[in-house]
Amino acid sequence: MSGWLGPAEWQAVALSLKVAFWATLLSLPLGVLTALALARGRFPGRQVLNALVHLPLIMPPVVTGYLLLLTFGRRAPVGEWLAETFGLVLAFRWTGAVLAAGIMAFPLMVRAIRLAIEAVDPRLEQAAATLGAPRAWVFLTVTLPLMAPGLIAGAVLAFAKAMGEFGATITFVSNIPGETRTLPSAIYSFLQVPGGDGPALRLVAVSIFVSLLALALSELLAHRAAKRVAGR
Amino acid sequence: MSGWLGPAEWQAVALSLKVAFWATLLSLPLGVLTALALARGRFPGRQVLNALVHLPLIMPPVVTGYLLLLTFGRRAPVGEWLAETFGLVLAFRWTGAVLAAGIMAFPLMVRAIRLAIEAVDPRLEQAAATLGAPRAWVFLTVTLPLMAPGLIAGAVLAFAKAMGEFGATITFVSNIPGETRTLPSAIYSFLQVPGGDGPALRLVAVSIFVSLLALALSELLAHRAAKRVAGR
Amino acid sequence: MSLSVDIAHRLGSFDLNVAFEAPAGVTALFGRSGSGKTSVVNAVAGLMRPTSGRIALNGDVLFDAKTGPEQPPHRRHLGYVFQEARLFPHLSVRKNLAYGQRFARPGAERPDLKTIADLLDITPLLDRRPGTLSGGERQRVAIGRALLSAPRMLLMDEPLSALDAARKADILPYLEAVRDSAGIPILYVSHNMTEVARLATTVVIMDAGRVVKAGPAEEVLSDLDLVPMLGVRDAGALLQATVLRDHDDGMTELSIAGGTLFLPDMGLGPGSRTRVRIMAHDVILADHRPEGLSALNILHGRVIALRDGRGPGVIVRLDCGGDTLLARITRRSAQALDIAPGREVWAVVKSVSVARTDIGAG
Amino acid sequence: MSLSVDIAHRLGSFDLNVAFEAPAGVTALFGRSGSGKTSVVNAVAGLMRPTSGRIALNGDVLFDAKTGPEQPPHRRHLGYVFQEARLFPHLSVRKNLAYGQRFARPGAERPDLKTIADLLDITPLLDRRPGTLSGGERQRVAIGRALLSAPRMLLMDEPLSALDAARKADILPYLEAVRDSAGIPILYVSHNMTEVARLATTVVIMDAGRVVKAGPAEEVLSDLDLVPMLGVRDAGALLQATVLRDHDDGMTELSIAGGTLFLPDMGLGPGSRTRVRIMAHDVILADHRPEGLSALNILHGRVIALRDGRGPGVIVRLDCGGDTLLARITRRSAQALDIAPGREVWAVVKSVSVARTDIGAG
Amino acid sequence: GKAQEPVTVFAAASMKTALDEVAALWARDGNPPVRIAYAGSSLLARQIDQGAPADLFISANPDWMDWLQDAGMIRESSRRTLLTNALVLIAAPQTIAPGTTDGTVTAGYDIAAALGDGRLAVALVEAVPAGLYAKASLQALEQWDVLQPRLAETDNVRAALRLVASGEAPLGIVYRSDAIAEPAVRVLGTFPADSHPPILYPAALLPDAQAGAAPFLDFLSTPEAKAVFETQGFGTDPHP
Ligand SMILES: Nc1ncnc2c1ncn2[C@@H]1O[C@H](COP(=O)(O)OP(=O)(O)OP(=O)(O)O)[C@@H](O)[C@H]1O
Ligand SMILES: Nc1ncnc2c1ncn2[C@@H]1O[C@H](COP(=O)(O)OP(=O)(O)OP(=O)(O)O)[C@@H](O)[C@H]1O
Ligand SMILES: [Mg+2]
Ligand SMILES: [Mg+2]
Repeated sequence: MSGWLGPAEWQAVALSLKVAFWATLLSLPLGVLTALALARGRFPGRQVLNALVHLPLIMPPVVTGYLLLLTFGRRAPVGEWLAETFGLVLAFRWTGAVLAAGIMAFPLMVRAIRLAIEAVDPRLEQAAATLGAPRAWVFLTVTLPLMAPGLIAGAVLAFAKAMGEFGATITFVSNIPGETRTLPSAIYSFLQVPGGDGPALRLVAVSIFVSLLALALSELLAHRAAKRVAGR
Repeated sequence: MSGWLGPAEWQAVALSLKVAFWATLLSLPLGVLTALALARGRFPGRQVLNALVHLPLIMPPVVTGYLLLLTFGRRAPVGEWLAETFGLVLAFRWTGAVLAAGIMAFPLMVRAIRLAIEAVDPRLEQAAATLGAPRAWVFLTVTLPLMAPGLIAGAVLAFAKAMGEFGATITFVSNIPGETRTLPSAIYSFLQVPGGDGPALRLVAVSIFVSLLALALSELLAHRAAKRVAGR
Repeated sequence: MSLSVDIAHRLGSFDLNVAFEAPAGVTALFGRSGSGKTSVVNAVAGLMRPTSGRIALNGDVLFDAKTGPEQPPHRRHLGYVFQEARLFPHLSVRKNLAYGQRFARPGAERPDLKTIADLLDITPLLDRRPGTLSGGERQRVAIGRALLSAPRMLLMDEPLSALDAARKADILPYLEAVRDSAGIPILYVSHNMTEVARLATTVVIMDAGRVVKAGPAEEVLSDLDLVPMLGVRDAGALLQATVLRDHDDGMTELSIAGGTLFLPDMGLGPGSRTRVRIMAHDVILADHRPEGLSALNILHGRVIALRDGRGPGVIVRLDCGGDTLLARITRRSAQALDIAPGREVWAVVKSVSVARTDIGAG
Repeated sequence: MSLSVDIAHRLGSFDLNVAFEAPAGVTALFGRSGSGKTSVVNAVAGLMRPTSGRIALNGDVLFDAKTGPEQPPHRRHLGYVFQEARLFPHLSVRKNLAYGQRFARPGAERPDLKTIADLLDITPLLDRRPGTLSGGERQRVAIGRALLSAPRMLLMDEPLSALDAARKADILPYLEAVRDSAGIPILYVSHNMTEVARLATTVVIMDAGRVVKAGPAEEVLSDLDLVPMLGVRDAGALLQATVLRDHDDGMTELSIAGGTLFLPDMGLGPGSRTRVRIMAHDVILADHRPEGLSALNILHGRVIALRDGRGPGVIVRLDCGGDTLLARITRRSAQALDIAPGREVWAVVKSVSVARTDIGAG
Repeated sequence: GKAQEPVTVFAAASMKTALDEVAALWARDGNPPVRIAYAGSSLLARQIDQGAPADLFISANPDWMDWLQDAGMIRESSRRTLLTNALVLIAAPQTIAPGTTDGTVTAGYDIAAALGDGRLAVALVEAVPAGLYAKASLQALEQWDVLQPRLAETDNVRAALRLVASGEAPLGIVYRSDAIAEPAVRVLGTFPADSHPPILYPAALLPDAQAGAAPFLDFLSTPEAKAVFETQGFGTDPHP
């Protein structure tokens, strides 16, 4: 199989996996918080937050990427601040690809988690409270486990989206081999030249294979979680 | 405001609305069926169906669009058959844009609906059955209303995605003014040329405005549905 | 009209293995918590598929593990009142009640929604959603919903446990009417012996997934062997009685095998047959016919058997002209009165202690 | 140790407006379905915020509409047994039981999980998930969970309604022990007068969102005005008694104001004070002291009042050496015995009719 | 049945500004309006291969036109080179870089030094025409090896231009036509025409093009149209 894909392609596969993994993992807690705020919060900016979360879904990816560039680029205030304060550079780095993929996947993740939160029976949380559990503990031991199916669904949607994200990523972090040249960028390159269809389709196959593996894993986890939630 | 966008841009806005509307509407019943099969079905091809549904999320949109072209194009067997049997031409028509947008939005829709189905208490469906209701009636009068919040979430995700879909659409139906030049395609065209950023951003604003309107509407509906489902 | 159940099933470590016949009338499933009552009802309703066995209603096979596919729940037309109400949260109370009406079997007698709602005292709730109802209100709506689906049989899993005495007293006569007039058999799960005694024509006692005893209510409930299982408090006898006449002061005179009984007016005409339940602890024994007591009912009988209970009590089984009567007295009294098999005694039964809810038409 | 509740709230068209004091011991909330009992308990637990009023436990203000933020539910440390069990479906029975343990107040006496599980007969279920439990099993786990959180007060909303008599008989003494030893007040919602009479030190009768009557159990339960509300079947009197001695045959001799009573052994030492409940329908009146009866308890008293009931019955209120006793007899008997205020009568009480579950320590 | 439809032109996206203006001229002269679908040349070529309802194809590079020609999907006789372009080195406003001599980027001009620690924005060097040309030029100027690890490749020229305009990349290589239209960037110099394959924009009619398509194609070569193209930075003489 190593002959089937060149080393540059394997590099792209590995990078895409790394990016999708971190994008999913890092956005999960934030996704849960956001979904929680949207599902349960009663603060004035709720609708604005909701709109904001959905923006990456609505806007063309290129625009999202460009906005990221204008915000987190080296010359951009936030980007500069991050670089100076934390030494965190995003533009042209794989970390930036993580950011781009995470942001593009965010609406999908939040929606799934929010649905799951809304399906949690608040009477169980009340019961936990009467037993003396503070809100955070109730959330960790009752709400979170009960919304596990949605959490898993959200994570797998985000992972798949992150594996496939192209527009925002290439716009924000460009296409630097080994650093930001993800699978979709590689596929795009092949598709641009006559005769590149073959290698492109090989990479598509790899991408599908990896994502379906993640999918199958998530189904397994979701099945167990659903059984738990049903109390069996 | 009519001075703010030219007639060609208004045309793109109208077309995108039309495409997103039909894509959402037509894929809803299929989305419900698919979600139902995935959530409740116990047939051998279940995992394959699940994988298939997720494909558009995993594959680069361009690849999806290209596959659509290879399947439903004028030269393609299915495309030819559809054209001859039903007079239905998809490639390079707005109907094809509906198909592309619908397919790209499908995984998001199915996931949301599936989560909602899984949250429906089967004991209520059992209760309906003991009252003499056949399965289809139980589904219509118990399952469907109880999963309304997920249905709405699925629809709004699909609509937003359909409004924003670009890669698969331009690949499958190209970017023909008045026929297949949707808002994202128009935005793309502007973004490809220097000085096009202004008009592009205006179109992005319109796109965001329309989608947020749909979002706000859906929140209202979902709120009501959630209240109903909670029995209040 | 008869349900025949003979099933086996395994739930985790719990083994269900029951066989019984539920003839016309009310069959009470009685047993401690976790003995498998709900599981049996679920199997009858088609919500649980037993591993083996057969369930038939009037010869119509609902399920047979041997001969293939069972009838799906919705074709069985059994009105099931669940242990938890299971109302449809998104529908108003009215729509919940009406849900099964459209599927009523053609030709079935269809009760009227308004009548049932009035009976259950839920008319003011009709436009509310279940989420705002109190526990007892929910349970009443669930009963109404099952009744209105015009079922072939009613399955009731502790339907009245969330209800106060007054509400029970309103609903029980209606269930009796259903049992008697509509000829709809009822499978009735309850922990409440008063309810069981009043309604049940047949009693099935379950323990740990097995049927311990099944048969006509009179027989099962006055079985001394079952006293420990039923609970001493609930020991008693069921007697067949015929109404002789209604008196002006609101009393009804009944004839039983061993004499006459006076009970509060039951609204039955002379000649009607009925059943009365006399709890063992409501019977006082005397060695002579006592006078000057407020108790109107004094029966003459002969001691058949004695059985020691836990504690200082004994249960005395009497024969009163053919009927069986149970009396629960202290061992001290038994010695004082020299109670032994063969002894002739008078049984004092306070007429009012045969309470309204303990009188059931038989 | 005392809970003071004075709240008003509106739920749709339902108006809740109650004020009562729940002193140490068990306060029973008694009322028909929909009278607002669960709403009151929810307010006490902090799950419902009343529009106005004040709730305080031992001077600790849980809620005061005037003075700002109420205590959140988890700070109140009230063990709530819900009308529906509300177990955590994703946790094993063991983890459900243990859930509140870690939040027990420092210094609180913590019951042991094993002890409680054994008491409730749920030890074999510890590793199961709630989804597989029967209705009664669920309810028992819910009781255990609340007990194990070592609460300052117990709120129990019909905790035993899904349980059979035997299970009830196991759990009630434990609740009594909690009441008496741990000094934990209990707010207890029940439709079951037997439970209420046994446990309650204070009774609050509710109707349509209002408190109809509240006070010490003896007083409220023997109030003739409340007979129609409590249900004739449940009328009765609570008497304070002192144990005189335990006899060899398993009987305990008690002294009450009006004489002596013999009851089945209660396992209390001589000198202990206790409460006995005598149901109105368990009392027979006689115009002379009857002889040769199996009933051991015959008290002498004087008629204070008569009240006609629905139907052919009357309730007679007697004064027995200072204690109040209720008797329910037929009008016919009342006439035959010439019952009228001032008349001296003998009250026959079957010792065993003062049943085990009707004896409570007071 | 496409007789009643307007003439449809498939054109490379980078030509939008100029071509829209020319089409407006054409329509103003009383001709039936044409509709122009813009996308990447590779995509348009594939779509034509799949039977897209286009009458005229204008590609941003000859490769895809050759590919279509090999497939027999264009009228060979109608094929012509419409426009040319040049490759320029651009700088962000804040970039401090030495000027080039005569406005030409030569082998002696040290792009790497001018970059500082920044990156050089180019279109995908293995895929997008502008990137392919840039690679060829850099190789010809013998700076490729130094610069290759310092590239910031983008999916199209316009994105490379945007990187420079926003200052994210200090320097970039784009078409002259792009640089001219973006006031935020400064042209440092043009790459020698012989450092890369000629940058040509071929056009051709499709086999079953409508009758109205040929006149429009011809119109694109009129002085009127050429003037528009030239203001946009394109060359109109394919054989200089
Ligand atoms: N949101 C609401 N709108 C209107 N009425 C309501 C609402 N919530 C509760 N109620 C009514 O308030 C009354 C009191 O309810 P609650 O649950 O306190 O009764 P309860 O005494 O506990 O009854 P049960 O014994 O049946 O459990 C009920 O009649 C109920 O219908
Ligand atoms: N999946 C399972 N695994 C193990 N045991 C189970 C399972 N499902 C049910 N049981 C057990 O089967 C027994 C019978 O349950 P069932 O609900 O029929 O009891 P029940 O007689 O209705 O009790 P209750 O009066 O408490 O409602 C219970 O002990 C229960 O724990
Ligand atoms: Mg049960
Ligand atoms: Mg209640």
